[in-house]
Amino acid sequence: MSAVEISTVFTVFAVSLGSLFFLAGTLGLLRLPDTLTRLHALTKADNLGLGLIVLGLLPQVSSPLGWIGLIAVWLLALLAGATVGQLLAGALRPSDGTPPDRGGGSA
Amino acid sequence: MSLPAPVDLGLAALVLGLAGWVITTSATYRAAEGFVAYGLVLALVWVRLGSVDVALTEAALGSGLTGLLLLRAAARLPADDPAETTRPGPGVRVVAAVLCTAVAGALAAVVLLLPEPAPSLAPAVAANLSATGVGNPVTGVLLAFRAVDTLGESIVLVLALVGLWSLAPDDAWGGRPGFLRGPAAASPLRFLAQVLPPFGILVGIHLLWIGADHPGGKFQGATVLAAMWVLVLVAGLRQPPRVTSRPMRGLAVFGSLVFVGIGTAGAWLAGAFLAYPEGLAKPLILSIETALMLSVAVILGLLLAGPPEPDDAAGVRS
Amino acid sequence: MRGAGFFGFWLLLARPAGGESWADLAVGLLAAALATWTSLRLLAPGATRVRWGALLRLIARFLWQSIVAGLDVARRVLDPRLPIRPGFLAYPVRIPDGPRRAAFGALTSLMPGTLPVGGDPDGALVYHCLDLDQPIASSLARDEDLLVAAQGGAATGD
Amino acid sequence: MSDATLFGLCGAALVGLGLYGLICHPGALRKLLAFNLVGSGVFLLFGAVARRGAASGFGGDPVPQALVITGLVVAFAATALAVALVVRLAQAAGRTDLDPEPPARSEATPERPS
Repeated sequence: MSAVEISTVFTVFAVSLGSLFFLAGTLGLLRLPDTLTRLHALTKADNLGLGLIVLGLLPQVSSPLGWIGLIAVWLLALLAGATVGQLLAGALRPSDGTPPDRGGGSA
Repeated sequence: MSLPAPVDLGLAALVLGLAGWVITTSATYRAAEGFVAYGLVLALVWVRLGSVDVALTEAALGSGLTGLLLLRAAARLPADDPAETTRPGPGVRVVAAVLCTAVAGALAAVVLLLPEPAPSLAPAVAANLSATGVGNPVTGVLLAFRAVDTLGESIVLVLALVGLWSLAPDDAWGGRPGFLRGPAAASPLRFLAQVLPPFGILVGIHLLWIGADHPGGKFQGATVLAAMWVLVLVAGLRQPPRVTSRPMRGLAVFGSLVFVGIGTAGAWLAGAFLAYPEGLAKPLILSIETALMLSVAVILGLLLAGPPEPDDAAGVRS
Repeated sequence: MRGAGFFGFWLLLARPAGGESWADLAVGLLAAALATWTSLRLLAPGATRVRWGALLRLIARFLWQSIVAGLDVARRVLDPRLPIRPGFLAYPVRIPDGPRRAAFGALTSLMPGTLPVGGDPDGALVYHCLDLDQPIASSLARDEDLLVAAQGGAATGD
Repeated sequence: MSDATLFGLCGAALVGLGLYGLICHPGALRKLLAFNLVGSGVFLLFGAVARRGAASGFGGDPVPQALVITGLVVAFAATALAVALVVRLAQAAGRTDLDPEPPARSEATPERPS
């Protein structure tokens, strides 16, 4: 296999894997019992999913500026995701600090 | 006749569905939330229609800033407002529905009966664009061929601000705008407001700078700048300026003044109001764009910040 | 230092193709200068020296933990029994309130199973956890140690 | 049917929907939301016309596009002014419907001197 083919296979693999994590995050949105736990699924799975997609796209970009650009997109998305996740979580926090006691399947 | 692409059909369905949600949902706050999502989908529609300039404006201004304005207003309305619960009777609603369907039907007929081939000013723009030295046809139209519209618009923004401020009660005059003041912001929001604005400034200036030749321009750039300012205000890192602040007022009218000044100079040097002397068109357009971006950003931010309130308002009202 | 970073970000946006005029460069420098000025006014630089070794270790841990976090969530969600035990945990954070604690919050919101929901009156950070059976506090303590070390100071100093 | 026609029809439907909301919602802020829908429907009609006018290598006729950008900015300014009016109305009267009959409750609401 030539270098081009290897990089293409790598891209397809990493991007598909990344999409799988987005899918897992969405599934978490549907299956998890309350908004706080759903936020976990979204922030974590999307971070890894987007990271993998960016990683997969790196070999397709030839210039170093392009690499840094892709990574900057990931970092800015992380900052946004982390901030919004915390803000939503803070807004949803029960006032007495007790855990929302429902749907906790035993591990 | 070809069928529209599935993605277009999906977008149209989504736009209509979200619009229906904005109209039918019971709580005003949720309707405003729906409006934000609606604006974002509409921006995608504009991309499909080949107008990236409009799409950027719609996403930033139509969805982002308008949505923020309506959400904050919805949150400030009294909770026991009778307007939230009363609805007109079924008779009124049926008549309204029939009437509105008729209007929509008439418009749809107009769309289907538009003349063929479509009249277009695109060839005229293409033929004359090189004279302006600008590569983006929309920027060319906004600042050269239809510059009077844009000048009028920049003045409308100033007038809207004057109108907004004139709504303040007498005891509030001289105070600071109050819409964006609130309880102490959460720590993650403060952090975002400390980290993000420099990047927003770069993006805003970039949008202005490339706007001459690519999609982008002063309105889009100004919206990004205004959004950054509003983020800093909402996070409580800075206070909005008093409405009597002279530097701020000067900045708000600066763009219109530069525009009028260059336009008047054109009447003298190039023979017509708002005409640009040969060869100088592009630098002049860029100067106007830069000055307008500053003023529009300030005005958008101040429009969002609302009318002034008395200095003790935040403490007394609770 | 920050100025160079912002000018770099400008170059990312502008994507120089080789045919730039001086005007392009001048606008970029001006924009970077404005951005730097704003940044310095909004976020005053503390008296910290970045320790590159510790920063690299922090980045490595962050990347690794991101993978762990994503896999962890995916595993739990795909498991038909949905093995979670959500709950709250107060973590007595040593970093003083301010941008650095916010950075710590942002960092840990991406770590496996933790999501900060705010502070409590004793100055601790309250976390919502996906699974209270995990060793959460010790993991947070490691994150905190690394962040403090990367910023070149003791946990209490500023 | 081209994409221009599809989104043109979509714009016509939006005008109808927004008009219905404008008539049927008593709350001033809801009327404002509905009015923004009417506005975006009209802009979409412009967009359809612009798309049909694609020529000379442009994706659309730039003149209607520029008009829409101008329109969006003016619409925002008008909305901001209207929102301030609504908030002021709520402060003064404690309600935001535009019913001309004076409500019984408003006697109890303290009126701010202005």
